[in-house]
Amino acid sequence: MNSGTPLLAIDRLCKAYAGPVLDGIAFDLLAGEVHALVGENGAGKSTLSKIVAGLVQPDEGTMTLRGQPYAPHNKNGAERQGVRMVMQELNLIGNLTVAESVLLGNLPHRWGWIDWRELRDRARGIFERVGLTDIDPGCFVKSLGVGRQQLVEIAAVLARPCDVLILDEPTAALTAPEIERLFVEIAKLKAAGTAILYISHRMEEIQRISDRISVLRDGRLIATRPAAELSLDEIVRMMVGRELGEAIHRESVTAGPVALRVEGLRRGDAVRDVSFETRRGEILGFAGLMGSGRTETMRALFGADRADGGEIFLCDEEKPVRIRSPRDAVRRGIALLTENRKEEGLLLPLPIRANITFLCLGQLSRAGGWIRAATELAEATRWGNALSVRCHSYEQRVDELSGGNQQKVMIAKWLFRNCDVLIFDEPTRGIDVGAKFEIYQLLADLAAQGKAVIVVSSDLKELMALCDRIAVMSAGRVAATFRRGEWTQDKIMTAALSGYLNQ
Amino acid sequence: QRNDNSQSGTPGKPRVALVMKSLANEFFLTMESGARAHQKAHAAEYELLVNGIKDELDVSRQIDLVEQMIAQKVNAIVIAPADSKALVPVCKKAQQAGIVVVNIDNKFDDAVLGDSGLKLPFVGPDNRKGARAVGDLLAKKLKTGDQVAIVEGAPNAFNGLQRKAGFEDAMKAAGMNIVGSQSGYWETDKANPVVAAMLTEHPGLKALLCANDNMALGAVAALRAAGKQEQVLVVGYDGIGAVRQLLKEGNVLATADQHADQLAVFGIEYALEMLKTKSAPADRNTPVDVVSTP
Amino acid sequence: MNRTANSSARPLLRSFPTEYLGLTLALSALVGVFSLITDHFFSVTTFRTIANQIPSAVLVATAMTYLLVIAEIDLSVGSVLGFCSAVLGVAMTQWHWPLPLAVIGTIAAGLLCGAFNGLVSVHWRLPSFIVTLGMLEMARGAAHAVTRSQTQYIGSSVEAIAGTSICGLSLPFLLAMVIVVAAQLVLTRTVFGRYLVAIGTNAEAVRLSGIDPRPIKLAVFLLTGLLVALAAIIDTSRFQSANPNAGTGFELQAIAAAVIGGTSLMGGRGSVVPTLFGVLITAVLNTGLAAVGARDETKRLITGLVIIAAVILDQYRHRLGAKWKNS
Amino acid sequence: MNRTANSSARPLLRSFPTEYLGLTLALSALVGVFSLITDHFFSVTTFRTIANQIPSAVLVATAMTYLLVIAEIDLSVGSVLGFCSAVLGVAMTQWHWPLPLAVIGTIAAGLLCGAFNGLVSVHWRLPSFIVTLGMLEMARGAAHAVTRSQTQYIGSSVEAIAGTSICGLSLPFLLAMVIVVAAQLVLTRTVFGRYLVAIGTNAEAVRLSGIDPRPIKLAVFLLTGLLVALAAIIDTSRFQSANPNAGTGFELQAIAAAVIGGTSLMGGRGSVVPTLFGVLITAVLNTGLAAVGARDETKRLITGLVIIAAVILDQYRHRLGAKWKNS
Ligand SMILES: Nc1ncnc2c1ncn2[C@@H]1O[C@H](COP(=O)(O)OP(=O)(O)OP(=O)(O)O)[C@@H](O)[C@H]1O
Ligand SMILES: Nc1ncnc2c1ncn2[C@@H]1O[C@H](COP(=O)(O)OP(=O)(O)OP(=O)(O)O)[C@@H](O)[C@H]1O
Ligand SMILES: [Mg+2]
Ligand SMILES: [Mg+2]
Repeated sequence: MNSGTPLLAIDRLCKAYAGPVLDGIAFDLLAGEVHALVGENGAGKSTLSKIVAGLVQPDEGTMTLRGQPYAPHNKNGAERQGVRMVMQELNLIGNLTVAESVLLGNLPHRWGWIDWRELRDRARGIFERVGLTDIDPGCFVKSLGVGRQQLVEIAAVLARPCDVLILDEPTAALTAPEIERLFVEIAKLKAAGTAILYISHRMEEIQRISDRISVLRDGRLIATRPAAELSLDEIVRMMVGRELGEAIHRESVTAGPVALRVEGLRRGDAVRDVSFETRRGEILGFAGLMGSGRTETMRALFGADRADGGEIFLCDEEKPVRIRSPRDAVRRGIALLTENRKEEGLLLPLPIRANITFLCLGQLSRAGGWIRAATELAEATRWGNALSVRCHSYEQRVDELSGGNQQKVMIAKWLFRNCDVLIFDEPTRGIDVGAKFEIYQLLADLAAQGKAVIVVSSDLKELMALCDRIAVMSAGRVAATFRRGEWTQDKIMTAALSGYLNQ
Repeated sequence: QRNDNSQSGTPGKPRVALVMKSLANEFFLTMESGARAHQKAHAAEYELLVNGIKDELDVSRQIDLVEQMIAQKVNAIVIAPADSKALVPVCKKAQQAGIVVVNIDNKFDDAVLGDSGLKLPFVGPDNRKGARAVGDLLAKKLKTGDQVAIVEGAPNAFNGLQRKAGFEDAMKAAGMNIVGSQSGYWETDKANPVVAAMLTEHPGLKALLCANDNMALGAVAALRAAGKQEQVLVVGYDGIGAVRQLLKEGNVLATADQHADQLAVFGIEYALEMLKTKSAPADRNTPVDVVSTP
Repeated sequence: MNRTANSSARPLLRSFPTEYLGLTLALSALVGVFSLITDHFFSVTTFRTIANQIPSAVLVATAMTYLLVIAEIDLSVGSVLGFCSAVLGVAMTQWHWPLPLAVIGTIAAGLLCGAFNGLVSVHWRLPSFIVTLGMLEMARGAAHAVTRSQTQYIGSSVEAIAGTSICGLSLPFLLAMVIVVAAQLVLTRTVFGRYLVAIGTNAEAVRLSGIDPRPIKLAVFLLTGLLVALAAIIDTSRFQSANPNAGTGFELQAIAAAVIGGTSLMGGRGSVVPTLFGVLITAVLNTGLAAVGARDETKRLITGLVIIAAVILDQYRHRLGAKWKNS
Repeated sequence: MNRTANSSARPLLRSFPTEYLGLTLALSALVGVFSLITDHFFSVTTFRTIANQIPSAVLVATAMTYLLVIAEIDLSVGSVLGFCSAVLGVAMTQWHWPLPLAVIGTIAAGLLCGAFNGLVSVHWRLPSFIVTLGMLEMARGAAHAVTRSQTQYIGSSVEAIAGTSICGLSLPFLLAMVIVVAAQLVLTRTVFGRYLVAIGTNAEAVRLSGIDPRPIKLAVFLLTGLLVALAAIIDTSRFQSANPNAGTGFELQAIAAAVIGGTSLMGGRGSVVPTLFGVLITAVLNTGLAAVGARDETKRLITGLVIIAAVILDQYRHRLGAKWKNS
């Protein structure tokens, strides 16, 4: 399988922004292999792939594609030579229909007039390849959830032939069935001789599909090895440069009083009738398929969207609380870490400092609202360091951070606010293994402090490792709730599908 | 039955449309009030429809207004054109539609009238003469060779150009030295910085001739700020209420009163006369009086 | 699960009810009110007059809609109209060019201004708001410089353009209607149109799809120059004279018309036919208020209120539309 | 990994070099050019004159900067200024109110307009561009209604405000400077200022953080009303008369000043001291061109070019600033 000359060879590639990001990277991609690229957040994976895809120009170094020098000036240049990439961040166009957005680069047309039937058929064909049979090509992109948007974007890239395919964390917002479909697709491409550069923080995926693994650390290539030779521990050790405490340390579960009880929450089609409760000191997980309504439930509960009906009780109180806006929710001690950090979470052009301290500025200011600059920086540094945000300085703009580090900034911001009920929607989306465990530990500690923690995640393994209970959502309802010990992966998947079967 | 009851000469009261320029200007507002008062006094004789444009720059809107008046089938249009050329074609259209048109305030360009074969009676002041008279009065207070400057109206405004020409006539005749002439766009706050700059640039300036009174107010403010009220004389034009105070206080030397309240009335009377007798009365220059420090 | 199962095809017709109903109602309401208040408003002549007055406003508002869709703006349309008008006037009266040549010259002047706006804002990545604000001053200065601030009376030699009429509707009106329909079709049904919406929604994503937004933006600025030049020609022909102050304040009118028609100032959302309604609403309002002979301050108050009321209505229409779709 | 940990403190002073250098250079260049061309430009009188002319523009531009920072805009500032001026004039001359009462009335009028703009655009989530466009018409109509379109001559009874001077600098100038510095400090160093920047950057993220952006936006509109009213009082006092047409075109000047000073029209970026530079540049340009006695069209051409040149320069300054940081 791994024979012949490399399809793509990279030599002594360097790139620096404020500081060096890539430092003398040299590796190669073979035709028909899946080459995994792993590394901590901010190690330089995305930067490297962007260079290959022509989106970023390297400072030094050369690339050769099929034996020819290769130096694409832009994405088009790369694509013309058969190099395509699925980006880590979503880049869809909300006001277009899904079909238009997917085929934007080459809309079918006659003399400039769009051929609608052709467009719809082609889009259907593309979606069918990745198993997205239930997406209507005519609906607007902005009406889709993040997971679906990501699938649409993957589908758009897979649809066109290429020799080198880069997938930068394609599965971060996907649930198991979609991932399976994607892997089938990858296998097909591999058989056809495509070289695939696969980036992910989910180690089990890496081990399952990759032929070779390259490990990046602080912009340097630590090693490239056949996947079969490496154990998970070894990979992680190379990535992080130290041993990782594998198990999450949790105090023995002594679920406290009820912290939050939701009854009959409804909102449109996405949330039909959701009831659950969560106790202090407990971590409650929310599993479910994509579009099962987990995100919408949390948004309605948080007051981000107006609920159509339902009641919310706090701390055993008799009377339901009225939560009509996020402001009400936060004042009552509920926090929501949104799944879409770019649009709904961060103040991208502002410094890390301002993002972390944003919710607690009152605490950091003198009378009259004058911010104590030194205290602010100290606090931001404290919380940033607690989550080991990787940056040059806390004055750096958040949009210069790697995806995982942006996520950490978001978490830091909410931890600083110190709410009683913490809802995390995909908290580890795009976070590296090392940091993931740090975050798990953090969530466990929060629970131990007597907070109620809700985790929505598409990564079932993660939920099973972390939670005391798992509520499984299906078609806008809680289909089942399992305690630790009661659940198995099969049981959860059955519950997740149940709502769609009898529809 | 609604549309067609007012051909000229039919029994109903004749409807006269007064189309003004710039209702944002005190001068024209006085004109309008005069007309409305006249209509009230002669309510049995005619109906009055007053319309105007935002400011004098909005010529196309005034043309639209005339077209709308034609569509409204008014019997007569009394117009103070915002532009002495651009409104000729549309007025011709009005006349062709059987509407009596009287030109007030700002005279249509003779060449253009000739070119389009249109004959309209004009009732209004001679701005150039008026400005000349104000200038002459100023010249008496100055010495030959003194530096003077003109604050013009909006460029392109016909009456502004006329007033400027009148000022120049007077100053040249008296042998003054015109060191500057810039536009103050008819407004106090636009004229003020222009005057202030001219004052510093020409420290020896002895007089400012402003093409309207609002700009004179701006000029006076600039003089006050520069502490040159004693040195520099100011004259204005229009005779608005505000400037009468300044005349009393001696901050403005003179202004011209064009009897705005009478202007439109004359025009309306002409129109009514024409409707009755089908004759075309001759042009008539209305008086312009110089008002000066009592 | 598919809440929005509408096909994207034929958005021109498909969306008629929700898209145009509110505007039609608003327009009818205005016409109704004025017909009741005044005697002579509701007549063929009135509507013909309006039809003959709006073409230039329609063309400029169409261009503005395109610009707003790509999240740009042009504050210089009024000044450029004045400049183009000045060029046409001077070419005919002073340089004694024949009409076709003068028209070509005028269009060239419009394209030039459009190219300047487009090139500067695209190349230096400057907000077009400020670039065209500069152009607003410059083009007006140029108009005055070319005409030496004097209105150019051209006479009947340009009358042919606006004077020709078919069934009582002037050539410019018919031209404007054709352009509106074409612009709407291009926006909704062609590749170019879809690129415009895409650029207005997320220019970075468009760039990442391998499409360079810059030439497309430039094209829209050029188109604006062209349409503004046409508007200038129409108005000059209608007035038989060229006034260097022509078009003052046009920019805000055009923006208001587009926004009343539901075009977003943030880009990515807008269409041309509703903009036409926006122009009609303003025109009917102006004509009606003139027919009533309202005092100037009343006119302004009402105009302001109608602008705000129209966009509030538009909001409710959107929410209503969303509800209908969901149920 | 945190290699450096710059303190964020004192952004007012820290950023001086890159932030203000370009603007200072541009300003000096303008002053230099005019000093060379004309005889009397470079004199204390000129600068004192400019200093006494700009306060109202500075106040309005400061308000506009705040609005642009939160990604809103106010096109009605000029009209509201005219309205406030009218209220002051009529209160003094017709209703014979004492000065303090009239001033309070004027401020109330300003706040009222600000409240209208703020409430309508915040409550119905309408773009402030269009709401304030409506207000532009309405406030001007109101100004004419109040004064019956007549300039109100007030005389020396209002002189006290603008006439008082300390070391040759008028009270309004000193007030304006205090307000600029205060506004800059509030923007950069207070919680309120931080919220403004955050709202301009990503209002949705702010809302989801549990901070309601609406009262904050409303506060900025009210502040704008207040500052515009102050500007009206200052100008009225300076001219000793109230003209209902006062402030025409102020909105674009204020926006231009803010943008020349590097404030973004997209929200989230802007500061007040550079806006002051923007106002100064425009004022020096106007005074200089008037001193030269340039023809009107030349003035417009140059003004347009300078606006565009200033923002292009600002672009380069940013890129340069970014480079310096990195090296
Ligand atoms: N435009 C930029 N300006 C400045 N620094 C940047 C820029 N883009 C990336 N960086 C820096 O480069 C480093 C590597 O980023 P990159 O996105 O390649 O990381 P990554 O390995 O993909 O991380 P993740 O797993 O979190 O996606 C980060 O420290 C980031 O701060
Ligand atoms: N078939 C579908 N077509 C279009 N949109 C859908 C579909 N299914 C779900 N959605 C969208 O998904 C959202 C509801 O899912 P929500 O985002 O709450 O799910 P989730 O379980 O959090 O999944 P995700 O992994 O996508 O975040 C709604 O906003 C809805 O618009
Ligand atoms: Mg990455
Ligand atoms: Mg979700």
